[in-house]
Amino acid sequence: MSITYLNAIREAQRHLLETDQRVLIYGQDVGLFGGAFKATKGLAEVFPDRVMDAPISEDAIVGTAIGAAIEGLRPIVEMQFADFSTVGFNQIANNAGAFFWRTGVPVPLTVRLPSGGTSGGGPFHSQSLEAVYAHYPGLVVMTPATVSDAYSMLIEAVTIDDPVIFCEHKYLYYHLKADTLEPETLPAGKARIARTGRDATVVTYSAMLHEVLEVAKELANEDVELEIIDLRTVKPLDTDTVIASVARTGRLLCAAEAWPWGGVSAEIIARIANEGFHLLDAPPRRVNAKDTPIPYHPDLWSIHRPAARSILLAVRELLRI
Amino acid sequence: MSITYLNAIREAQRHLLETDQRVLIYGQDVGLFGGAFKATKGLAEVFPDRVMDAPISEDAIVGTAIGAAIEGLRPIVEMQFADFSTVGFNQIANNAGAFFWRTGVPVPLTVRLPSGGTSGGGPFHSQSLEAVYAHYPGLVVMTPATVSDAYSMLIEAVTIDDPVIFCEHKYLYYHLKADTLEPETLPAGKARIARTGRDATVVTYSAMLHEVLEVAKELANEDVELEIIDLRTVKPLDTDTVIASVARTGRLLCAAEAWPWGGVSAEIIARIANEGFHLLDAPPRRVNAKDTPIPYHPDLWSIHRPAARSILLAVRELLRI
Amino acid sequence: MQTAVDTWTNSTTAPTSARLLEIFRSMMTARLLDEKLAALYRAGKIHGGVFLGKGQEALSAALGQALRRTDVFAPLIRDGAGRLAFGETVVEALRSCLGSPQGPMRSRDGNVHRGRPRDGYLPMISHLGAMISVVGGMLLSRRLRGRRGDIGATCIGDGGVSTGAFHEAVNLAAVEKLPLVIVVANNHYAYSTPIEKQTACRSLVDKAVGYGVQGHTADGTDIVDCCKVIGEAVNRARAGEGPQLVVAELLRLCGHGEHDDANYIDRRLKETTIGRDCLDVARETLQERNIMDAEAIAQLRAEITREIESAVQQVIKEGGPDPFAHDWCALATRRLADPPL
Amino acid sequence: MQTAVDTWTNSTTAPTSARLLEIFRSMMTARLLDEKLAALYRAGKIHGGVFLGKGQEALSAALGQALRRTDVFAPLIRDGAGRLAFGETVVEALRSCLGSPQGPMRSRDGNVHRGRPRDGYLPMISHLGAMISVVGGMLLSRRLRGRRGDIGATCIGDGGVSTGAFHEAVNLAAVEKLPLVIVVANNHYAYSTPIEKQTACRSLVDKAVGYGVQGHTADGTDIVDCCKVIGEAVNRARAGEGPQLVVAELLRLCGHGEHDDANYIDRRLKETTIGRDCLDVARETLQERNIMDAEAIAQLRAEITREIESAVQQVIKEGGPDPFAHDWCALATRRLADPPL
Ligand SMILES: Cc1ncc(C[n+]2csc(CCOP(=O)(O)OP(=O)(O)O)c2C)c(N)n1
Ligand SMILES: Cc1ncc(C[n+]2csc(CCOP(=O)(O)OP(=O)(O)O)c2C)c(N)n1
Ligand SMILES: [Mg+2]
Ligand SMILES: [Mg+2]
Repeated sequence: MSITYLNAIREAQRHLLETDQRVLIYGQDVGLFGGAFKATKGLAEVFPDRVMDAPISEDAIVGTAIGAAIEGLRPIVEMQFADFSTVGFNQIANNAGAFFWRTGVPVPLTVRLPSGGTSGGGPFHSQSLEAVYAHYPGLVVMTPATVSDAYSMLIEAVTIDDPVIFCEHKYLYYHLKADTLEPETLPAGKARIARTGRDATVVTYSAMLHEVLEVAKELANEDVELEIIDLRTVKPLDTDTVIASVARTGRLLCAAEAWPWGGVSAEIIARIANEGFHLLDAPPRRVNAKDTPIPYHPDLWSIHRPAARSILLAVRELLRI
Repeated sequence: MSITYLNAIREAQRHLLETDQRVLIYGQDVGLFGGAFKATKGLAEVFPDRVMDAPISEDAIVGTAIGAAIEGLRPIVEMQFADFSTVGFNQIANNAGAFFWRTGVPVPLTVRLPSGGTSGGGPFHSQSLEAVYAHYPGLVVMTPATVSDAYSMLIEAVTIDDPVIFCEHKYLYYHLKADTLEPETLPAGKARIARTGRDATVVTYSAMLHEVLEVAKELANEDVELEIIDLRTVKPLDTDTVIASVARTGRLLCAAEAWPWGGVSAEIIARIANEGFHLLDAPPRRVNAKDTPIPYHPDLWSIHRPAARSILLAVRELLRI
Repeated sequence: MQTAVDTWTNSTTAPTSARLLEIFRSMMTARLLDEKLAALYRAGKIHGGVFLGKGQEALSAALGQALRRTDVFAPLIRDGAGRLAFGETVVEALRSCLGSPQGPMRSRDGNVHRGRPRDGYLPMISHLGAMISVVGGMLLSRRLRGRRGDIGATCIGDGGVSTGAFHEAVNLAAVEKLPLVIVVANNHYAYSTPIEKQTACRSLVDKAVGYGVQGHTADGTDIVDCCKVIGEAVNRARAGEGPQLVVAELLRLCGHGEHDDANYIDRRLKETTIGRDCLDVARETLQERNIMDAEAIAQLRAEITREIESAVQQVIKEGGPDPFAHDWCALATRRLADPPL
Repeated sequence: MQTAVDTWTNSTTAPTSARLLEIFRSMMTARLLDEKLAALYRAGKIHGGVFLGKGQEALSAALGQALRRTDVFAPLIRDGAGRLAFGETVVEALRSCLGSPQGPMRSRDGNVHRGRPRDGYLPMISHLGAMISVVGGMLLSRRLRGRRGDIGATCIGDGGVSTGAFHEAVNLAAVEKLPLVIVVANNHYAYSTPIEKQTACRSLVDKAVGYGVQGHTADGTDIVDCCKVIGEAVNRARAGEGPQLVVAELLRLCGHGEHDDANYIDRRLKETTIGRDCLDVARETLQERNIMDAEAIAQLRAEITREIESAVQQVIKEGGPDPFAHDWCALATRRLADPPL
């Protein structure tokens, strides 16, 4: 058996619908059509009342899900693309994000954001918005990088009593496969050491994990061993795991697909520079997308985003090799 | 004569309307009423066609201004509160921000965001959103801290061919006064050394500058001299000025009113940790608001935001004094 | 009415004396409480602002009174009267406005941003229109869980109707045929902006047909008309006829907030029927109908004044929050809170 | 039509043969270009997606043709025909879709997100409804600068009407009485979502009265009706009568994108008038009216096919961008660009 990242997301939702009557899926075309990416395919047939098509109204979709969550349901909103969540931004950031703190009533809402770049996606079907949501208080932001995490973390997201922004990567949907769905035992908020190494720590998440793993493989040939941390959740950030790793390696690189200004990389570096300053043997670095909209042409796109090649360069500079 | 920060913003707009036929002010209640904060008071009387009341439609207000800017006007949009710009977020971030890059046609649009906390403002009338806008490519983000900057930078914002997010601080509106309106000679993108010192560099902007100045005064009594940098623009960030200062002081603290995750403080520290690592004699630190919505009660609010008192503590820790 | 919308309804069900009395009491309490809040604001005891409902009490109270305690209610800025009619106590209102830690918002939020979601009473966020879809979601949830018979009600102004949030939420409610009553208080101004700068339609109720919902209009200054029209809308929603859009004409007889003298309001408008003070109209109505005489009204007024005064004393005595003991965690799941930076 | 909206208009101005011919040419070109784009996509030459306008060419081309080159046009996903009628060349369309650096979007954006703002031809962002207010702003700007006589036109689908952006922009245009024509292509589906899940109104044109704008409906499959109704709306907008909302009924005769087989579309709908292929209807009309005979049509088709083939050859030969020489600066003001991190 081979299961894709996308299958994992669908199976997680199936499992949730089966085991928890409070789970509701709401979004454009998620019903019989199964969603733009087929992440809900086959679910409306089995759970016709709890897999609902929505109008093109992101603000009201999120508002509706907030209302349902307040009343005790566990709604999962599918945005058709992460990029369109900007239209529902106010409801997510200001209504969902502040509700528990203001009222003491939890809003167990999960917003699935099909995120990140794919070839030909262009400026408005490629965005990675984890930093925008992480900046606002009251939200948990997840960025699964593996098939197992896509499955386990989505299930966990729905059980969490707070609004969770679930950034699933579109590039991984079909490209990433696993043989089995191993239930993940690490809880939300804990990073995973995806590879151990002694020479430098590379902190990453989502699709970039796989680029970094490639770099590590290549450098292993030169007897350079990277330690790779997959953050899994970007808010909260598991600073402890990163610091412990930097304590071993003395060097830190952050690689993320999002824009640089105020992104996950900046936040990680700010924390490690503060809490782990004396552990660092070299200036901490980051590799991010370029600070422009995401280009349409595949050749521009593959330069705009970080990839094994540009990450390798940065690691070499970090290690002066 | 004594001129407030708010007066300066009004006078800048008057000057712009007088000297540039292309300037248009658009926003809720900005016409004869003069705006919720009176930042446009008296302008509609003189320029009835170019100071226009808008419906409660932030998305369409920004979209309209984008259209006007494409056609060669120089619109200034007043949001009634920065917090409400979340409803116009998509137009600002995705339409205005990407337009020049996509088409080569500039969008000389200024969005004025009455920002920051005031006593009793509460969760939705107190936000500082500079980081959210700075994360997106294609936008310039200004955060004036002085009366002169409020004046000069707003004039400069309107002459810039790109969308400028102008974060003006509501607390400074009435509290900050100057004797004269000295035209500022520093261009956008350049930080100002607001105070020279040898012991530590404190990087800040907007209302926090005045808290930091207070701390510096207090510490001067103990023969501790802080160097204070007022960023003025947070995108672009004037890393050079900060690095040059850290080269002198060896220590860095960032103080900002916004939430911590991915904020200006994180971005500054990430840059200095990278580019000025060997200049640092101690771990760089930051002081930000707490990571919760902004509280309504004045006593909670004054603890939630950074202030002279909490900044002083952080400086002492930074200097181990 | 000017439109030919065939969903137009005008019930003639006469409201009972008991209902009118309840509504009147909430109106009077709201008016006196507003005056007290304004005084507290001017005395510097309330920071930020106070937003008053003067002139809109009949409409607001009629709505609050028409709801059952199991319904959902999301009031807006000028709904002090409706909040009271829906069950809020004067003490609770004051606790929120004064930022008491014993209020439902526990000093964290205040003034009009107050509620108790567990009791179906939603605290607005400031962004106009944002609560409508939240009410819709609560109703959808109840339907899914098989809980029938409850309705939801929410309020908006003539300005709030221009928000995208309003549009999306009303449309969604119509598609799902939710039992939602949307009451538009058309006070002809949004802050200083007159309705001509807000919409080009002849009447806001003309929007009903475009959403496929039923539309109603009411004279917002007349307690009886408000009571009838809202009663009718509430009944229809409860009967499963889908969303009901009620548009009431009135004026705000005060500033946008206590800081605003509202001198932008057209004098001529004030002299029309919609410029009447609904509290005066209600008083006359109650007297005409022999529900209450002048003396009883004066007594009621005195009684409410005492209630408010003692509530103010109590809430001020309760004191403010202890910021150093405050729990600064924005998440229900504490273990997922980022450590303080 | 079912509504009693008194802004209802139905002109009987007969379109001239010349206009029909121009429209027909754009329709045919769009159809053939779409087929070519679909083939290029399937061959892996176009990444991301292609979004086709099959079945919507009459409506779209009628709009593009009715505009002057000085007007503003903001087409949407299915407006290949309107783009051509407004003056876009086949080469330019292909350059955008193939991501050529010589196209107006210079490889940075592509497929339906193309335009030349300086020529009044706006490139959509993906977020539905977002361009309407931008067109409004351009019109406002022209009015302020005393440039009269231009109008703006923009397109949206039955799904896009549910966006807050649509609502705010149409309302604002109505308030400012802008010369804006909004054409709603009601193809009864938004991606897979049928219109009953999108709106509860009986006809989308019923929204006109709620905005205080004039409403029109058209048979989107009939070149003559599209031409007449849109001509009328354009004339009224140009005459200063404010925004015009045109709702055309039709079906999309293809998938949402080339990847989609559209098997969700109700078969029975396909068998009604709106399921007709507007290109067939146009062909018949032209023949009936003796504007073109079958042979001339076949010739035209061959000619267009050759044009497209040679354009494809040219654009493919022009090649893609050089990513290493690319200018990665998102600002017009270069000195304000943050240094690369
Ligand atoms: C989205 C949004 N934009 C702006 C504001 C600022 N604001 C608060 S009340 C108000 C006027 C509201 O007018 P209306 O809806 O007519 O209600 P009224 O005050 O007349 O009761 C405005 C503009 C807001 N709260 N939300
Ligand atoms: C705000 C927003 N939400 C979601 C989408 C994704 N999306 C693209 S096209 C489409 C369906 C559009 O339907 P309709 O408006 O009826 O136009 P049609 O495709 O039928 O021509 C959707 C949901 C989007 N582009 N913008
Ligand atoms: Mg109003
Ligand atoms: Mg459609």
